[in-house]
Amino acid sequence: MKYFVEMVGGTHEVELVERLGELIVKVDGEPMNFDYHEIDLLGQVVATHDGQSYALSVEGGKSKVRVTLAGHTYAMELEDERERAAHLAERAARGGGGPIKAVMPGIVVEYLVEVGAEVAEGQPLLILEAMKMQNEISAPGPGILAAIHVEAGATVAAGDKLVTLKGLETE
Amino acid sequence: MKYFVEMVGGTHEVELVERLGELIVKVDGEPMNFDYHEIDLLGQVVATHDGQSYALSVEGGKSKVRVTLAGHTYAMELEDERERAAHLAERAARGGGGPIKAVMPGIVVEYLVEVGAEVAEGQPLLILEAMKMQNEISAPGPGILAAIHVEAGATVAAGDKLVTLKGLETE
Amino acid sequence: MFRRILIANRGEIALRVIRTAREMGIECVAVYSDVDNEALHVRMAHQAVALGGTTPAESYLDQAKILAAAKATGAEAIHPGYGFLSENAKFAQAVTDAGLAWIGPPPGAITVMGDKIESRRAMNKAGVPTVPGLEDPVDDVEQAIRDAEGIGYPIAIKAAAGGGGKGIRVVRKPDEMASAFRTASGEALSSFGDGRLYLERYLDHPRHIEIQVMFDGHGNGVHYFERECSIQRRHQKLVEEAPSSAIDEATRAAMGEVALQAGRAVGYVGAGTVEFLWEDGEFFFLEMNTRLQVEHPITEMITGVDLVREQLRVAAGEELGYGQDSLHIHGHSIEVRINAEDPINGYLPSVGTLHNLRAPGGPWVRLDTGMYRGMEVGLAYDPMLGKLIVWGRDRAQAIERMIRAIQEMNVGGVMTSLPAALTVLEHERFRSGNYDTHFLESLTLAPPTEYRQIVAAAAAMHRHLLARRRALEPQAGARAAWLERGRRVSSAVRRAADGGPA
Amino acid sequence: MFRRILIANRGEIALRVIRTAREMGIECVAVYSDVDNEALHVRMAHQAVALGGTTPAESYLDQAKILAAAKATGAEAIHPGYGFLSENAKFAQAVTDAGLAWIGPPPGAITVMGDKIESRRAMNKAGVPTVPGLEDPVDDVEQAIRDAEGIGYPIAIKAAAGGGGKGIRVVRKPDEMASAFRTASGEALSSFGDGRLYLERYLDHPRHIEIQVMFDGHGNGVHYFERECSIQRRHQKLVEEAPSSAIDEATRAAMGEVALQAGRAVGYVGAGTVEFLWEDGEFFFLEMNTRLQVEHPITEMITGVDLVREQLRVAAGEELGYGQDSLHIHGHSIEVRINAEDPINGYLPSVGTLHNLRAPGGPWVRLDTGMYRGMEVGLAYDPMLGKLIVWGRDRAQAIERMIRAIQEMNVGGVMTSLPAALTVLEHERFRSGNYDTHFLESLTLAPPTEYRQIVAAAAAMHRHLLARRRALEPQAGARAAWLERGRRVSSAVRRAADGGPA
Repeated sequence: MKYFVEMVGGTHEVELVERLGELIVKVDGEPMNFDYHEIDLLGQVVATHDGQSYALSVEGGKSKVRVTLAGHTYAMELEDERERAAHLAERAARGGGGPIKAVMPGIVVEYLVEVGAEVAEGQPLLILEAMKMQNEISAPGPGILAAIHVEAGATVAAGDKLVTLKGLETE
Repeated sequence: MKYFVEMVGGTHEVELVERLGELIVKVDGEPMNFDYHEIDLLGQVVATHDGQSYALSVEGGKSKVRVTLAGHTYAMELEDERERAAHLAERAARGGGGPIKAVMPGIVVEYLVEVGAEVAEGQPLLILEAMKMQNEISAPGPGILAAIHVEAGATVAAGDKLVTLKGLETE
Repeated sequence: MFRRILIANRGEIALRVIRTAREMGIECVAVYSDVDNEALHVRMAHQAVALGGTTPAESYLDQAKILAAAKATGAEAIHPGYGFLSENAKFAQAVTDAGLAWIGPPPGAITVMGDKIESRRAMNKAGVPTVPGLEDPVDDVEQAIRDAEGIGYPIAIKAAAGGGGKGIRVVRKPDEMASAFRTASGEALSSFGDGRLYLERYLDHPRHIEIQVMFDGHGNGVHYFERECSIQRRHQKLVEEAPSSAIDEATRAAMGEVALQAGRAVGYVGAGTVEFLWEDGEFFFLEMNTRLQVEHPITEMITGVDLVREQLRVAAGEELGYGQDSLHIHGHSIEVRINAEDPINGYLPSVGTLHNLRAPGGPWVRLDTGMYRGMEVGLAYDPMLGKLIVWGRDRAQAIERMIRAIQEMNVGGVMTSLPAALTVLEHERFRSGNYDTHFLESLTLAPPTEYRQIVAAAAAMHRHLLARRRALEPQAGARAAWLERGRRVSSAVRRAADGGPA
Repeated sequence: MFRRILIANRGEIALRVIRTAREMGIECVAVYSDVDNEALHVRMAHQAVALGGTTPAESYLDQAKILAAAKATGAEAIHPGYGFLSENAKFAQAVTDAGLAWIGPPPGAITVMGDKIESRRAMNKAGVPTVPGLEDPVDDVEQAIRDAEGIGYPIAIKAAAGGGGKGIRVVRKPDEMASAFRTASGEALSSFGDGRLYLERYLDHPRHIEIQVMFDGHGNGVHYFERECSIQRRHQKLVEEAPSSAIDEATRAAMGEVALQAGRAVGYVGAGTVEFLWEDGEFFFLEMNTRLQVEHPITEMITGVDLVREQLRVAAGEELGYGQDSLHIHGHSIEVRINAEDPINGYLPSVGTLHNLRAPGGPWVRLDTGMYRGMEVGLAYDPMLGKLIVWGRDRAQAIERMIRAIQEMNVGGVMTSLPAALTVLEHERFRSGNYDTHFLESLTLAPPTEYRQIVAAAAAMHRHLLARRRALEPQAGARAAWLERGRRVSSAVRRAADGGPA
């Protein structure tokens, strides 16, 4: 099975092949001498690689995994080949735009742009209050504000769609 | 359901009656205002009784339960009414004697008494080495050594029968 | 001494107070909101009173409920912790009026120090140096732009009722004033219910250095030296250390004396912190926090004094019983705050259920936290989950020890600020001791690249083993069904998941 | 300084060394037996080498395997911890012969101090006071009875090769000699492979007070004051404290000087402990432990000195760099050993799988342990699972803090010595400071009776909820089957039970 592991700074390809009951691990095409041993099924793991020992803390499910190693946490998104193909197709279909989701739970204080308006990359679209701080949510790229999904004053959960941006047809 | 809870110093009767979805707790015949709330299903519990709050650590299975409260551990044995009746019958059948079991794992170093010999209460029967200490195992009451179950030099686990003592017919 | 006290707070600070009180043989009454019914402060108190509700306003901020709980349980005093009602003069007064002891300063001192403008006035009068700025709030943007000319840019816009750095905006040029004024005013109104703002000179590379003070009710006061809290972002502190590497013995003594002067000017009793901005050898009064502070443990580690014990003793009417001469700095201490936030992702708040917790241990490592397996981290309360504290013979040893302790630790279920603290501690600039309050915001945060392939392989293995376990379980639907049924039968019966978060 | 060291030990002491080494930037190589493949010392080291085997003889005592591991990993030095090979002069010599540094004293010092009779001779020669007794081993019971007359009863029978109190028997009357001699001889032979015994005067109400010393390789030595370890049973220490409440400043200085004298007499280098018996103002040399000791943390807490760091510095050839004058006692520290044993049941060893672990926290609490969820506690290794250490400004505060810390803690899966320690700490006699080495054995241990009904109710509720959960689970047989199948598929796939031990 091949997985695409995305983290800040880039994506790695990890291939796991079971051969004679042993798992062969390849990362970015190179075989890796890697042993992964779960201690308690609650997230404590000891891994070894090239004779070095690593105490890992591993949390998450199928597609989102967090690994903490020596105090640093790597937040990763995993896709297998089928998922990756599906996601790529979806992104292509959306063009430059798409929904903008709340990355944290909070309250939409106000919108700074109206539906139909053209916005520049980085332009503040709305103010989301979370943890008693007001945060401006900006356009990830240029486009037209196609829809507002949540009323001002409403509470949103992380992952809720806030607005939809329509990409400028630059192609 | 009624449980007999045995611990060092005596036995308590705990009765749990479900009434309208609520559990009524009686201890030693008296109703007890007792709330028991499991935090994580891994043994952390908060209990309240008469307005006092108690952080409990609870471990064990059906018949052996250990509860730690403010640094002290209470090791308890639980029986329901059916189990109690069965155990009482078994004890009665055995008379004053019965098997003597290893309370800790170790090695039987030597026997100090031969089969058939009459022994007094407190008389050393054998030496069991555990944790690099030699421990004399003594007769819990007067009787006749009816059987030796383990050869000298053998390793035993906790709970293994070592010898069987036949009670003196004092009735 | 009190026989029983009520702690009107939650989380690590409630636990902190309970720990010392238990050591002193004082019974503790905890209060809790509905979401905190399993919290550690509830479990470790002798009694716990449900306040009901989930929001702070319905629970930890409800003065009537808290006073009623104190009466019902026979508590003789109330410790407010920090945050919530700790700097609420009206509540302090209500506690006293109810015949209970208030473990904090007199209401009058809270009132004066709680208002930026009033406190500036009082300090100027007492001869305590303050940052150049206005004593009166500004009415609108236009006035702000006019007044700023007289003070000189950069300008800090501050909420009159603010605290802990909340509601502060910096303006470097007149044309930034309008936008900053608007957001600051909005935040001040929504956070404190008071939109008044005032202006002051913004120091460009200041260090935040604060003095811990303690006064008894008999006219005695001491200070326990300084804490350096310059590692902060949006005025939220992340890493604190004591002593500061910026100041010498003479400055330390001078700042300590000024801090005592500040306290005396308002008739202070109890524990308090006088915050200063320090720049190029000069220091200015910033504000006084009229409560125990989050970062008090580093002072405890270098002085050996249990500050909560001193609070309780003073509130019970005891004399301090020692003078400044008996206090000495012993070694060096560092604290790191464990916030539920994602530093790599702009410090966005992070929510989830805590699991896979691993506490660091060994020599001179202290963990003050209310975290437990199964705890829900939401948005209702402060994102600070706890604090990691170390002591070392010198600053270098304390830094290395904290790095080691962070590397041993894990908090599963949420992202935390620990990686950001680790990056600070490993940075040459922090190690040199030459840093200011802008340092943290200037840092680029990213996990080390050398382990990318290892963690990627681990993530893939995790998914692989998870999929295999799931395949081996009984049909998922059936499993979910009996779990669901289990939940309905008894709310006490919770599930500890086999491999996922629990 | 070393770039990489190997730690030839396991459990909390391996972790203790790793922690300091990490703080010093030294890489650590762990070694482990088959049963320890998940142990914390394996996880926290930079490299881990499997020794194979399950018994100590096959693993941590196998000198050839350990030396091979050091060579293979490029380790420059070996730290033996305590126990295992730490006091094995031949191994120390073999390490040095292999061109590696031995983090411990020279083999000659180990040899002399490791033999009760030889060490007595050396100490008498050096003018160090010893307990009245014989310098030569006794051949048989008859000789023992004859010689005892000259020394005076009570008499202690000791194994010549013993240590840590193992193999010691006390005889109060001549007619007890035969039985005691036989069991002591048997134990000595089976434990140390050396059945030689010698006799010495047994002090009736002695206190066990020991001095921590450290010598560098340049002729400098200091002592870090005393530890009081009189709370012991069968010569196994349970509660230790520093400083001792029995001795004054002058005695402290005199004992320290004698301890340094003892070390100098054998050309000591590194960390060591000189144990004394103290009775009514007199003190006698008991033995010298030529290694780091279990209870070293309390000395660290009152002096601020990291003793492992000093060991590593001295072994790397560094000078101590400070003298006796720079060392001071700061406050009071107490340690409690967490042994897997059942104190109420005659301290029988307790075995099981650790779970439901709850660590204490907050101010001045230190936990040194190798415990982790899922760890198997068997009989192959020492029953000590870890140590709880506190510091307080004075003895009374340290006692209250330790009580509080023990009350916060839980170790599930085995019975531990913690309740016994708690009983000691709460006892008037211990609190008065006036106790001796017999105190612990004189104690009657039982949990408080006032909570009997509460824990009985809790036990019944536990069983009730357990039964209900089981009834709701899919048919037990089916569940067991897929779990079994899961185990066969991958050894890495372990089960965390839903409610039982895991």
